[in-house]
Amino acid sequence: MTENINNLLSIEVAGIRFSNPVTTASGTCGYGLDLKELIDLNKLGGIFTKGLSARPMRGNAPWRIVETHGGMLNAIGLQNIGARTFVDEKLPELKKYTTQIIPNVFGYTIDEYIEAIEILEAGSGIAAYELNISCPNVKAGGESFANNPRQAAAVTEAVKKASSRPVIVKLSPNVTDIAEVARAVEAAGADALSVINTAVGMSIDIHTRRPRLANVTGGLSGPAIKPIAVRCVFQTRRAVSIPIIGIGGIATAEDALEFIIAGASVIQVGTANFYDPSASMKIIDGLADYCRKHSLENISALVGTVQL
Amino acid sequence: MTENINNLLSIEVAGIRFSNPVTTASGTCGYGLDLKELIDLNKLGGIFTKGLSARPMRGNAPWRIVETHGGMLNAIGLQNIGARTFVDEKLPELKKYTTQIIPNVFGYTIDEYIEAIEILEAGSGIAAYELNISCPNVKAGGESFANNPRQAAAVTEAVKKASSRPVIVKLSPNVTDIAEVARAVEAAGADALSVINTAVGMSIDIHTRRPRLANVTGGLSGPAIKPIAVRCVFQTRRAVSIPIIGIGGIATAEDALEFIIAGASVIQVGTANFYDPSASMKIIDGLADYCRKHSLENISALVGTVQL
Amino acid sequence: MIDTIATVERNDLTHSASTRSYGRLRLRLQQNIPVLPGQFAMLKPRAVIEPLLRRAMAFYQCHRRDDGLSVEFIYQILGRGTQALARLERGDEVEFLGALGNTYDKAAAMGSEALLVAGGAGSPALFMLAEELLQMKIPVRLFIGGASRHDLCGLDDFTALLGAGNVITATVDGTHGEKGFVTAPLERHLQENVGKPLLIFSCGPDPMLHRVSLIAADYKVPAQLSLEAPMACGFGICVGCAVAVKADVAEGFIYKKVCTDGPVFRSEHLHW
Amino acid sequence: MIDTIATVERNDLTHSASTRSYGRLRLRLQQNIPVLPGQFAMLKPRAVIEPLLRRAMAFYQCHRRDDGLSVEFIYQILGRGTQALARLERGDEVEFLGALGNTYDKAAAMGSEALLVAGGAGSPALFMLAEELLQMKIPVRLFIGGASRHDLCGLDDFTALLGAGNVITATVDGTHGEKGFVTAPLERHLQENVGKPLLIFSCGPDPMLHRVSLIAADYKVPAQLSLEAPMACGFGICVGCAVAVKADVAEGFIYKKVCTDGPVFRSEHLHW
Ligand SMILES: Cc1cc2nc3c(=O)[nH]c(=O)nc-3n(C[C@H](O)[C@H](O)[C@H](O)COP(=O)(O)OP(=O)(O)OC[C@H]3O[C@@H](n4cnc5c(N)ncnc54)[C@H](O)[C@@H]3O)c2cc1C
Ligand SMILES: Cc1cc2nc3c(=O)[nH]c(=O)nc-3n(C[C@H](O)[C@H](O)[C@H](O)COP(=O)(O)OP(=O)(O)OC[C@H]3O[C@@H](n4cnc5c(N)ncnc54)[C@H](O)[C@@H]3O)c2cc1C
Ligand SMILES: Cc1cc2nc3c(=O)[nH]c(=O)nc-3n(C[C@H](O)[C@H](O)[C@H](O)COP(=O)(O)O)c2cc1C
Ligand SMILES: Cc1cc2nc3c(=O)[nH]c(=O)nc-3n(C[C@H](O)[C@H](O)[C@H](O)COP(=O)(O)O)c2cc1C
Ligand code: FES
Ligand code: FES
Repeated sequence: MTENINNLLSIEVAGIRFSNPVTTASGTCGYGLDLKELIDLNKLGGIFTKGLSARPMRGNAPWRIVETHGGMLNAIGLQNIGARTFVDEKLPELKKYTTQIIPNVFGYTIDEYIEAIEILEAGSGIAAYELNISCPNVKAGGESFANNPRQAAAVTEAVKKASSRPVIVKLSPNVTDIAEVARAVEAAGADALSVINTAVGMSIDIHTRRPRLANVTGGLSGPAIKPIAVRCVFQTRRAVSIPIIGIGGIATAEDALEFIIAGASVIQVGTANFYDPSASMKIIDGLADYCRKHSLENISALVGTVQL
Repeated sequence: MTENINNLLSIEVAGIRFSNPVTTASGTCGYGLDLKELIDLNKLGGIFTKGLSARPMRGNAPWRIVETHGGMLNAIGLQNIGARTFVDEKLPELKKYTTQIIPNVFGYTIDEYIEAIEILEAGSGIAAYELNISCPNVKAGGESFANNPRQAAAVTEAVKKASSRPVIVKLSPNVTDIAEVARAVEAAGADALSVINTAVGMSIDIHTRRPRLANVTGGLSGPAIKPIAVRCVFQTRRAVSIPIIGIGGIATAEDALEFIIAGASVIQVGTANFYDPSASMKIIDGLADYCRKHSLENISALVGTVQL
Repeated sequence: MIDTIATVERNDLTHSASTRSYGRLRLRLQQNIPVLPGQFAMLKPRAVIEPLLRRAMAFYQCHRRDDGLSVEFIYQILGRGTQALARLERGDEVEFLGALGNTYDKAAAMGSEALLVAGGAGSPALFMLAEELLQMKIPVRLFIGGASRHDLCGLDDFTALLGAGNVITATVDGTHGEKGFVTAPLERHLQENVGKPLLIFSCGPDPMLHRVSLIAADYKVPAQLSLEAPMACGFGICVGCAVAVKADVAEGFIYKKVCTDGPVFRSEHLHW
Repeated sequence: MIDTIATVERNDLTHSASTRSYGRLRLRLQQNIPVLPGQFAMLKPRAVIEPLLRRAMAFYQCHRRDDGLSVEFIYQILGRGTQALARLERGDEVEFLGALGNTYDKAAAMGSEALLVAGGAGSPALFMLAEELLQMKIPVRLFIGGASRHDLCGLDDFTALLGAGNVITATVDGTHGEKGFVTAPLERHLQENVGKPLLIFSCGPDPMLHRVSLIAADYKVPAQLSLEAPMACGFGICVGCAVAVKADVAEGFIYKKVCTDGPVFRSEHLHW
């Protein structure tokens, strides 16, 4: 059965062989291990870790999350244990699993990205890196790399030089023209794109008249943003030729199929892990059922097949 | 009682005196009259009509709408009866009501905007114009005016010259920096800003593998986009000094208050009119209750009072 | 048209793992509003936050009472909206907007035999029409089809009303009546009655309605079709429910609203 | 920790227009999982699409059965999540994730009098603790407060367990016990028992917990506080439930997770 599922769902992206297209999104599965009691990590296609920086980060003051209709706002502030501790303490156990491990990496300057990558290069059992150039929670004292094609290309190029592994660049929906950013990043050497990160949002407590998030604004995620994410995947698919990893409100196999048909080769489950920890497992089974029902030999035959 | 409500809620924006800050959003109340069987139009602060062009438009092929989690996508294609027919057939009955009538106007070229405005100038009983420079449904063969500060300013300036009435410019959330567009439009002479129009989204039927909307992409509206809209109002409030009209997922008085505290002087109820036609009436009563509870002499004291 | 809160009198489900499931919902209204055949209401359980939009449901039957009105609907349990309807229990509250839309032109059937053509969840929209046509002494024959016998909504009520002899059934799986589409027996009937005055009233899935319109045209029989479209509001303000209708313009058609200009349209007016 | 579907055995509501409303929910689990005092579960009615996130609820009582486990919760009906819980009926299914979080350090109470300080919907988190402290022969005194007598959650059960003499109540409106905050009688008790070995266990709204921590510090009495925080996951993966805890770093504190490092923290460790 699992054998069978692998034949149907196994897919290669940027030289990485995923047993299936279902992975967990950065920041929604910790460092991967926190989910091991609830799901079979070996059944998962891959794990994108919580964002890692060269040095540990404390994160934002509470409140960090607010639920909204169909989603949630978060302003965690990229709290993380740092790349070094990840390599020393988490990676050894993580790599015992057959799933693909992809650290999500960020920095406030290109040098900080390089620093983090260099630390991670020392670790083994890492399939690739995902660059968070778009996390809207970070008060970087300026626009994020993701909002400016030139900056996005610059960080991509620098990281590619420093990395022996494939580099996946994660795009932001908070831009006028995501296709332009995608093309710039592809030209800079990105091996794949993750689409999308959260949309910038805000919530105010009408009784205290204060923002519900200590950080004032936060990132909107969950089913509410799915139509925006599907549109971004569709637009990006038509703009570049490198593979796309689809993200945004995916909670069911139907959701995942929508992204794959729109142009995603792999998908990430994010917010759904919080309210339905086994969502990723159900999605894997659902994708296999769809392949059988439509007698597809492999899910890759479905990627980007949207009919206009 | 109504007397009392007016004292609490009456507010002036761009020289227009609204009996209360609650209005209905363009495209979600037809030409205003369709709601008269269900709500008291005289109790409404104002009505923003379906988008009007110089000449009638047929609109997009079906399907034009798709429900999503917490919202809906629409690609109506701006079907409308044309400015002339509006003035001749709708305005005479509309202006019998005490509510403020604000036609929403659009075009594919600056000249088309001017044409429509000139036709409307002939009509009486119009309080102001709202320019839809951001409707994401229109295949204008290029980026919409709203996505480019220079273009947004150009159409604003041209319409101001042609108009004897206040001009409200409606901004799009589909931009990297909404504050930049807001400043450009203010500099061009806009009397107020409407924030926000819909976010561009897409939905695919996984069985037919076709986009659910004949237009492929459409505009996302409803509670799902509320956090994005509140953020846009907050950012715009800090960027300009002209008044802001808040829009995006407002369905309850609590929602409306969130926008007012974020910086909106007036709010528009859109998608909620579809699934709760009396939402605007409930919101008016809810705002009055809030003013009494917090002993505010007038709602205007609440505008932009968010505490950071 | 009123926007009110109705109370559930009963909600009977015909669940089945293998076949499609249906629910029959009876609501109690305080107001005794007029309801015409072919009209519909927008419904949503009051406690439900999601999905947001109400669902359009054709009136199946109306029972007038001194102190109000009982209205019945038959719904196919498909997605989130009808799944929410399926969870309703006696006493629950339902947001009700209605009665919406136009009605059939019954007068046009005077002196003809009325042929009602129903497909799947479309048959409820024809029951009150059948009742009123009979009251007008107009002979009524029902052609009702579905995937299987479980999908012949309201078959028992129709049979009781019209008599078994006037109810022709067809199912794709052959579990009831003739095997295949209901348009087959319809076409045979038209062949056998060429020249006789006939009028078609039909409601069902788009492909069936299209087929009916083609057959009606072939045999020069007028047809009134009750259409469906995705609806956000149901009363004319969203312009989402467009249907192409022939018009004397360059393109040859304009878009009308299924909710207010319809749901009933004359077959010959539609631009397929 | 298990993620399973529990069945509603009963859900009793104490509704009232004037005061706050509460629900008492009993769920049946097939698995006989361990549950420690202070631990919580993440709950959501299975049929509910919106709100998305499960709600954290402290275990109030556990009843072991040969073929499973019955667990009880008391919830204040506040927003959309608890309103959805309030609609649950016997036999309905509930998404259940638990048992989550750490527990109180009961051993630390050996040889001391245990002072339980409960506020509003915080009291349920202290009931199983009271039971186990008594089993350990540790004297237990409960200080329970709320806005009105309706807000003294589980008062009857606590009184039956501890005896009326060991239950001190305080209400803001004076409808039960002393008028005012429960921290007043607590402080008097500490004054009257200076020098005696005491240990505080407390759960309630943040302002109350802060006040308790200050009083505890003044009288040099150790305190264990069960905290709340907005939670998306409840099991450590979202890092949304941060609480500042003193640490030997430049800023003097780091953020810990209420869901996995807590919900119980030692008062002296918290960085208010
Ligand atoms: C005037 C009118 C009268 C109607 N009367 C009845 C009735 O008497 N009984 C009944 O069961 N239904 C009736 N419907 C259909 C009903 O309103 C819903 O559209 C249908 O029940 C699907 O809703 P859902 O929530 O179950 O599914 P959704 O979750 O809304 O959708 C489930 C699937 O069905 C598709 N779908 C949704 N709406 C339509 C549509 N209008 N046409 C084709 N596909 C669609 C969606 O794309 C999706 O794939 C009527 C519709 C109209 C416009
Ligand atoms: C470990 C833990 C144990 C808990 N145990 C219980 C319990 O036994 N009984 C009980 O009734 N509740 C308990 N809660 C609180 C519960 O989880 C919900 O947060 C609360 O019921 C509000 O949910 P809601 O859906 O009713 O309101 P929502 O719709 O989520 O929110 C309603 C209002 O309450 C505010 N709010 C939401 N969550 C919190 C919070 N954590 N702190 C302060 N304000 C908040 C929101 O900002 C909003 O203004 C516990 C929470 C935690 C973290
Ligand atoms: C609580 C939380 C924390 C997140 N942290 C990160 C992060 O550290 N790095 C990153 O690139 N994306 C982060 N994201 C974004 C997600 O990876 C994902 O792109 C986004 O949530 C949209 O997917 P979803 O709707 O399925 O959650 C975070 C999202 C959430 C909800
Ligand atoms: C069906 C539909 C049609 C719309 N038509 C217009 C329009 O013609 N002109 C315009 O400026 N905005 C139009 N809008 C956008 C709304 O005015 C509003 O900005 C948007 O829907 C967000 O508000 P809401 O979430 O309350 O609906 C339309 C929205 C919907 C849902
Ligand atoms: S459904 Fe809204 S106009 Fe027809
Ligand atoms: S609630 Fe998610 S980490 Fe604590």
